[in-house]
Amino acid sequence: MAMLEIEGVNKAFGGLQAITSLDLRVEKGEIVSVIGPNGAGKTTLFNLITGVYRPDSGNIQFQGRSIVGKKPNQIVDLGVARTFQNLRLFTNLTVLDNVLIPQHHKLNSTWFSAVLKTPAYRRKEQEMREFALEKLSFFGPRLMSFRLYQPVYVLSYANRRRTEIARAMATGAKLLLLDEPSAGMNPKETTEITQIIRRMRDEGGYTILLVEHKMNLVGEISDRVVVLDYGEKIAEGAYQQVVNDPKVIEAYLGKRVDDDEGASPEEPGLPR
Amino acid sequence: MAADVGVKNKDARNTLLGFLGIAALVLVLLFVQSLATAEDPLRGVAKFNGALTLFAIWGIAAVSLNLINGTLGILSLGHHGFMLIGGYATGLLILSEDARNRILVSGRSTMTERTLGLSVHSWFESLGLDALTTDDTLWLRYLVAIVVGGLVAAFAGLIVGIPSLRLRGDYLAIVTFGFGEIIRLSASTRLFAPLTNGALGFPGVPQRFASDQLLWPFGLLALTVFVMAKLKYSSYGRAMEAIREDEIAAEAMGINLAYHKVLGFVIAAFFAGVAGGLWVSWLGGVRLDFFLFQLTFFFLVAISVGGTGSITGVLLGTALVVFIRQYGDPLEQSYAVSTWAQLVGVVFLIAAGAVIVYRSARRVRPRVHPVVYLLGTAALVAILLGLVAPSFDFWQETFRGFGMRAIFLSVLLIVIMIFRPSGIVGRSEFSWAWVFGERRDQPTEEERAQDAWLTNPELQRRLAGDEENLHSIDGDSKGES
Amino acid sequence: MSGSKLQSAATGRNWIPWLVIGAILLVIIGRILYLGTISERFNAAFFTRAGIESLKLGSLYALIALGYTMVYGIIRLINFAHGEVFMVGAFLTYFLFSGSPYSWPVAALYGLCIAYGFMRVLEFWRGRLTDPLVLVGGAVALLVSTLMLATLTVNLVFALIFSMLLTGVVGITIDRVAYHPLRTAPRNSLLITAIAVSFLLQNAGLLVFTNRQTPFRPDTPINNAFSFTILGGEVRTSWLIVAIPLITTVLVVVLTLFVNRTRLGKAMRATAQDAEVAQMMGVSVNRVIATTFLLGSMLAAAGGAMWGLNFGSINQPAVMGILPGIKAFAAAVIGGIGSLPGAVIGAMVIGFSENFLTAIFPRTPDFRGITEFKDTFAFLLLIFVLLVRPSGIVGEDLSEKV
Amino acid sequence: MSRDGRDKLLELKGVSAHYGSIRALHDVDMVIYPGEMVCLLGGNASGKSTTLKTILGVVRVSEGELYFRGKRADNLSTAERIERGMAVVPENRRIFPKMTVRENLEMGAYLRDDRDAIREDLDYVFELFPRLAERLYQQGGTMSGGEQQMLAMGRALMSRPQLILMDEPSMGLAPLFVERIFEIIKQVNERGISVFVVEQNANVALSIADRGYVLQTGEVVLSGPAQELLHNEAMTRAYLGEM
Repeated sequence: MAMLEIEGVNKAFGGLQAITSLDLRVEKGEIVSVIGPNGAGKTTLFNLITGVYRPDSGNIQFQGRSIVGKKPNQIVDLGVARTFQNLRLFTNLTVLDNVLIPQHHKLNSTWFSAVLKTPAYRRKEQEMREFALEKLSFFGPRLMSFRLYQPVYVLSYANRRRTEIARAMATGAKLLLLDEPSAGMNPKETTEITQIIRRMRDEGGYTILLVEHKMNLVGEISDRVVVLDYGEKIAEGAYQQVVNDPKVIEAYLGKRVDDDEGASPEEPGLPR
Repeated sequence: MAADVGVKNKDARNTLLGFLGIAALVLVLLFVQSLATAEDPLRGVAKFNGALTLFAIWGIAAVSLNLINGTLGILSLGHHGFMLIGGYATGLLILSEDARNRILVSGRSTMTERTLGLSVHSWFESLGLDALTTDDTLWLRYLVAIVVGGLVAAFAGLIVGIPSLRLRGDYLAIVTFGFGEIIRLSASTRLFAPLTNGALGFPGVPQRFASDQLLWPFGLLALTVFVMAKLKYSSYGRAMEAIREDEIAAEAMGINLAYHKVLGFVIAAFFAGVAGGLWVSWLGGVRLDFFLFQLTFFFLVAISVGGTGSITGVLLGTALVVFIRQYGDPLEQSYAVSTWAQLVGVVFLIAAGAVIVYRSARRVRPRVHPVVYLLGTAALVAILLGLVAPSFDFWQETFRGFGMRAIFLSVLLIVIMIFRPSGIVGRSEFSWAWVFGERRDQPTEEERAQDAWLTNPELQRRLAGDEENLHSIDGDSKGES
Repeated sequence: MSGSKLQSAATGRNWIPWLVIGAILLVIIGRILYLGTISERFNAAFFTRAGIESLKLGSLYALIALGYTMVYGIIRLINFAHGEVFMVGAFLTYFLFSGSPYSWPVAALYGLCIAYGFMRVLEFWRGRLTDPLVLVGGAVALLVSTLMLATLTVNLVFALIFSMLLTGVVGITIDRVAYHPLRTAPRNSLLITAIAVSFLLQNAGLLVFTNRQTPFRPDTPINNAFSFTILGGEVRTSWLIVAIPLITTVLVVVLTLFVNRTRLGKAMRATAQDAEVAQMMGVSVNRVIATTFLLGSMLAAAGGAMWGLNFGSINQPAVMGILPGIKAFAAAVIGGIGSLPGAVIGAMVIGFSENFLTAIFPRTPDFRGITEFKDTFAFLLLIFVLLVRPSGIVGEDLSEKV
Repeated sequence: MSRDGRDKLLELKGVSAHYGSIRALHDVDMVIYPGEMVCLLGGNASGKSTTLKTILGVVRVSEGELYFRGKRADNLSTAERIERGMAVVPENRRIFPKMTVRENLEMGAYLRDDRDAIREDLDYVFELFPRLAERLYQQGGTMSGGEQQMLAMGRALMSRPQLILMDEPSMGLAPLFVERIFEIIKQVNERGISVFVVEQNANVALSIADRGYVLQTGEVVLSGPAQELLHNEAMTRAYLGEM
């Protein structure tokens, strides 16, 4: 049973076909990257999986159960969590609060016992806190200690990205959808986040579906790469194989119009 | 371990300081009260007590509205409707049997309405509250009345909260406003007259619980603040704040939007109903024009001026609003036109001065905007003309400042919205730790060193390694061209 | 992107609203037929009269609703204070034709305020407040307005025109002072400010116009009786029944022409559709917004004056604007906010539901009628429309947004 | 290829721009000479659109200087820049969907008063895009993507600009149509109007442009004559975000 199984999903906005009969399987413990030029439908794909949009046709299964038509919060309950491309943190709340909030759906106390602070609630709150710290500790000491109590708006861009990933982990999800986890990070931070994503899989046991533009990150950690263009899957496979696919290069660079080059375009000669 | 003890000690200290602070506040208030008594034995003390009671009652309403507006981030404008429902319910339940009969089975109503009235009446009777009429037992009846009032209002809150699942922002604000007005307009119709006695309402709600003693209002205020504060700092409060910050992200983090929004409405409406019960008791009766939209406006001012989302801020804002309502009446009396002109002039001059100071502090150029010149000159002219007032007859005419208090509050709200949208206190609560400068969001020396190491640019460059790559490409292209 | 998308969006809606509307229409038709059988009183003349009275009321709401819809179209703000602008228009008209109760100094104080507002308006077209033309304009405005407030009595038509202009200035001033600094603020802040402005104007009205119900009966033939017969029944009304819808039609046509034909009107439409690109074409968005407030407030003033004519009096300033304002807002939403024809259609819906329904469900010995509830109809309709079809009757897709 | 002797039409000197606290452009130097066609390339989110918005004055220059026709322009409003001869074809076309083709074109000439000259320009636009003349009274929103692109270009031409800024004219269009659009861009350029194209479709853009700049994370990493860039290996790498 695959972790995530997408079969023949279509989605159109008005006349614009955003996703065209897409098939995608993600096995447990895999890191799969989705790449493609702007407007290829990557973020739409995430929105479809997390229930923000409902597919026009096709089926999306998570651990063998269809999640089509479920609300985003129900899908989180089942175990799928995401980050957002343009950071949707709770900006005026502290880092700790941001990582506590995703655990709220697992709370089984009523609001009344939360107000009265019953022992059961206190215990739960303590557990939530420990869980939050555990997830934040994936990023080393950066977000621990005093940063826990800082509101998100004072954090650096990279720290916000980290908080958002920790927040997604704190939902208790098994499948994480990371939308450009390294956007706005410098090379060093990118290297670090690459290692962290791998550790999330190895130590945390997460399955990861990833949208990314930085190719070296994709190349380093992906088990499989899926290339989208105009909502269609144009290639799938190992990184090296996909990146040297002429179709992929064309999708990124555009069609060659001057034919002096001959039929075979120059090999970009990608390292690694 | 040591740190734990430290935290416990600090907690104990803060609790102690909290009690001391409240005690000091009570002492100050008692002192002011004695001053008020000395100055004008009857009016002074009554007015002062009135201000305190009003603060407590409006405080309950404003703090509860703050749950929707501040914590949940939904602009709700129907709070006066919830207060109305709570007020009418409490009023009906506390009314003596005779007084109730006069309303419920009014001779002018039709057969169907009488039937409705009678059935409601028998329902009231079955509550057995009529037995509690002596001075010793009336408090119990009042308590039941207030709780029932709150519950009925909470039910209304449930109904009003449901549209919040589909609507957002300003549309939702209008719908809550619409609900508030529907409640108010319906209460005046003949259909509900058997319950409400039309727009006239009914007198005879005992005043002793709100007007004559401070225990009830302040007790209930303390309860409200307790519940709201505990709620705010619980997991539920965090979830609601998450909805305020970003609804889409909150839902993507597994929060059930519908449940939490409606929950917020229900809890807030309950306390609004309680405030309504106290309000009719303070006024000694129930009437439709006790529940105008301006009530909600006052709470809105209290919340926005004090600090949206901050309970202490809202209480501060309420104190300000109540102060202006109770002690702002000099603004509404008759003065000579010259006095008004001078008053306006002085306000303009102060404003102009403040603008100049602000602009020079911020180094905004030009420091004096032409508008300021114009207004300042006009103000000076007005003041000078006012000084020579006796020479002109028309300067002596009197002019009454109707509505000046409300004008003052609205201008204050506009100014706050423009210059400090989060209110005077802002989002955060008052806390002793903050007073003592113990800020957990500031690093200790050790942490600062660690942080510096982590963000060390030297280190970063060494780790990144392939930094030169970028330059070489740049260099290459330059070489080619 | 294509035409088919627009059509499918318009027709592919759910059927519940249509069912409800159909049911309501059926009830109304059934009721009319039923009434015809029970009493002589309910003849064609009765229904004609109810119909044209509703039309009249609807055109009053339309004038106010246009202001809401234009402002919402441009800056996405529910201008809560618009009902109060309407009140100001009514009172200004009244004082212009009936003679002012003000003495010179009070008139001068008000004149100062008006002149300042006028200068802020001129500032838009001249760029600087200290521009000589603006200063001269301010001085002239001060003189004229003081003179007018203290002495002048003019005939109704001029009173209407003057008050429309003055109210327009009030509208622009509100925008400049209260809304302009908040252009980039969160929408809730803007809405709270609008509520504060509304409250400010209510109480300023109290201060300026005195707190009482004011008779509004100018000496014009427009109030004279007018009657005609239809299917043997005589309908007796006044000439207002002709005048009010007529004036409304003229104003709406002029507004539509302005918006569709003039350069500034086109800039308004462009700004409503895509403010950023309009700016990239060289449109001064602030000027467009000011124009919007000017036009909306002028129409509201006309509505206020005619409101007074229609009811023979105007309510206390603190309450006059609230109900008509909020009903007109409901009308704008019902029609499809942002759309000019939508506002007119929505206003007619409100006018008919308020007047026609209460007329055909009159008080009878066993039934109290629904007159008492007529003020809640607008709210109920508003809530219904918002929940079922937030884009309104005309809808986003088909309407021409302004 | 040297143009040093000529006046510069547009010059960016060390320009930086910020969105809030996030820096979107970093120390960008760029020059456009009269009559030239320059393209700005770069991968996703590299700051291309921001550059364009900064030139147009929608985003403020936070550091550095911007010169247009020899005069300092970074303090001018958008309207003033347009009056001096800039025009824009925005990303995703963004025509006014509820206005007719004619009205859309008239909006392009919003700041102009000279009726006769406007009519001439209208004729020129119809000559370039006969399709628009056929659909003069159709609503903009009901046209196909390609037609909208034509309309957006026609709208920009209506202000009789010296410099047209284009943001991704090829986005969302069929390949055949992309070629058509670029042919027309070349025609426009041949009339002496400078064109500044922001593009993802590097090969098409470079094949007709005179010079190109490559942007990555807000910085210019490559620049040079178009033909050289077209064959530069480093560009391909930069483009795929391989850094």
